[in-house]
Amino acid sequence: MSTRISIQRVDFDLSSEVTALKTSAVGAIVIFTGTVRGDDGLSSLILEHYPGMTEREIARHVEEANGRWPLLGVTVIHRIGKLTTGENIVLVGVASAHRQAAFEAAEFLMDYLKTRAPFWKSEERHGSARWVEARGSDDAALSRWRRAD
Amino acid sequence: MSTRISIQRVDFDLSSEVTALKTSAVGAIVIFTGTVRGDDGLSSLILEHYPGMTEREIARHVEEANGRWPLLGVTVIHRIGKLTTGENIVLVGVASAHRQAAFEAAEFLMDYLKTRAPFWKSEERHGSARWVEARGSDDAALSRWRRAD
Amino acid sequence: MTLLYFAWVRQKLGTGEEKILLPDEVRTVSELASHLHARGGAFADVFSDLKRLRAAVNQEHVSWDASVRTGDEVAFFPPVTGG
Amino acid sequence: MTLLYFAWVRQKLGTGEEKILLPDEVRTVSELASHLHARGGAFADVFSDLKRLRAAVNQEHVSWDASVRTGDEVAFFPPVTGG
Repeated sequence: MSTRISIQRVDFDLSSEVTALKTSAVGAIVIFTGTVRGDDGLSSLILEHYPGMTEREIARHVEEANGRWPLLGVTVIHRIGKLTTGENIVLVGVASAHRQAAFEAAEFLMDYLKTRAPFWKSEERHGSARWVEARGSDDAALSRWRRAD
Repeated sequence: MSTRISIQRVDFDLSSEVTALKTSAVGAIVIFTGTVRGDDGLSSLILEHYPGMTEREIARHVEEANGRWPLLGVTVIHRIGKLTTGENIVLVGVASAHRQAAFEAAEFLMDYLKTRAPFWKSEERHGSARWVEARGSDDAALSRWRRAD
Repeated sequence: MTLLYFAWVRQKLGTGEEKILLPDEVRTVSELASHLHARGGAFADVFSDLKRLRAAVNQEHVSWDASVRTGDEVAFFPPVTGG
Repeated sequence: MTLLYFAWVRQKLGTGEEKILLPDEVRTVSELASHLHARGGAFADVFSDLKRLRAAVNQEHVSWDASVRTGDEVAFFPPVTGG
């Protein structure tokens, strides 16, 4: 399996990421992109991460996904810094021979990234910034993936 | 919700399809692309459809998805004709405010397209073509979405 | 009435579409299939075992006892395999 | 030893990183937190309630009774909110 993990300030190019995931055995590619939503009065986000730890933790979860589903390639790109409405935040791309593995692994990785990855978010609304607190509903999303063992 | 459905011979452009799905309320976009796998001795596929019925049936399933999940945009592009190894077959794109709706609706639509949509596939292996028969395992994938009522 | 054939049905019959006048005694899809079977040749072959076939009337999947009328578009095809 | 602070912890302390000499009596993360609390000012504020904080040693999430050694990288931060 090929893996690409990048934490970066700059935007990503969707087409080239998808092209990079295509190999001859790939039948299915699932791409998730998350963007800063403009509803709800939000004007921008500032995303902070723990350099080094974030990459290691993401790599560990990519490995876990690779152990659970037959994957051929995984790309995780997460942006940091100040991001305004409509901007891309995250791309997760998963390539597999079959669609179900690609869907499930992509959703597993997104659930991880949105809840447990070492990122902190500050939201700016109407000119004032506030650190976002951890949410219980996202933990529930993640707990779907917990193994019975 | 914006809907785009196209059955076409030509390839699609991923970037422009994703761009078209982005509106200000969109937080999550899930894109599935299916390609002709090159393993297993397959050299090409010929995809045939029922013009008119295919589009109507897909539109009906897009509407069903829109009733089950809060969607902001859906794109379904399915290619027909002769497709060789590595070529794109299908693109499903779903935009929503939240990731889980986008993931589930995209998987629902893919399960429908791969099992019940009025397409027929002829596979060419080692120079001889053969019509593919309907499979039971795909029906199982689709039955996940059946409502209890 | 328009008849449409897809996939191996189309290939065996050597045509994908034809216009016919609906005989008075044909009121259902299965009666239409019997009528086509009676043509003999490739039609007798294709319509000899309806379990291998599916039908649609006016672009809606139907069962064999569905009724057909003059002006309908009726399609015969193998079970769909999806894209 | 390197100490790292993130998010509002970093903001309140006015720094994201510092190097310190590990005092002999500090053997666990919670003892390190007490040591920092004793500095007073913003440190007293931030480290007054450990329930609001999480810690990592050498980039691994740890509990408060985890041991720390000279040369470790220890980070204090609020519960992660994800990306």
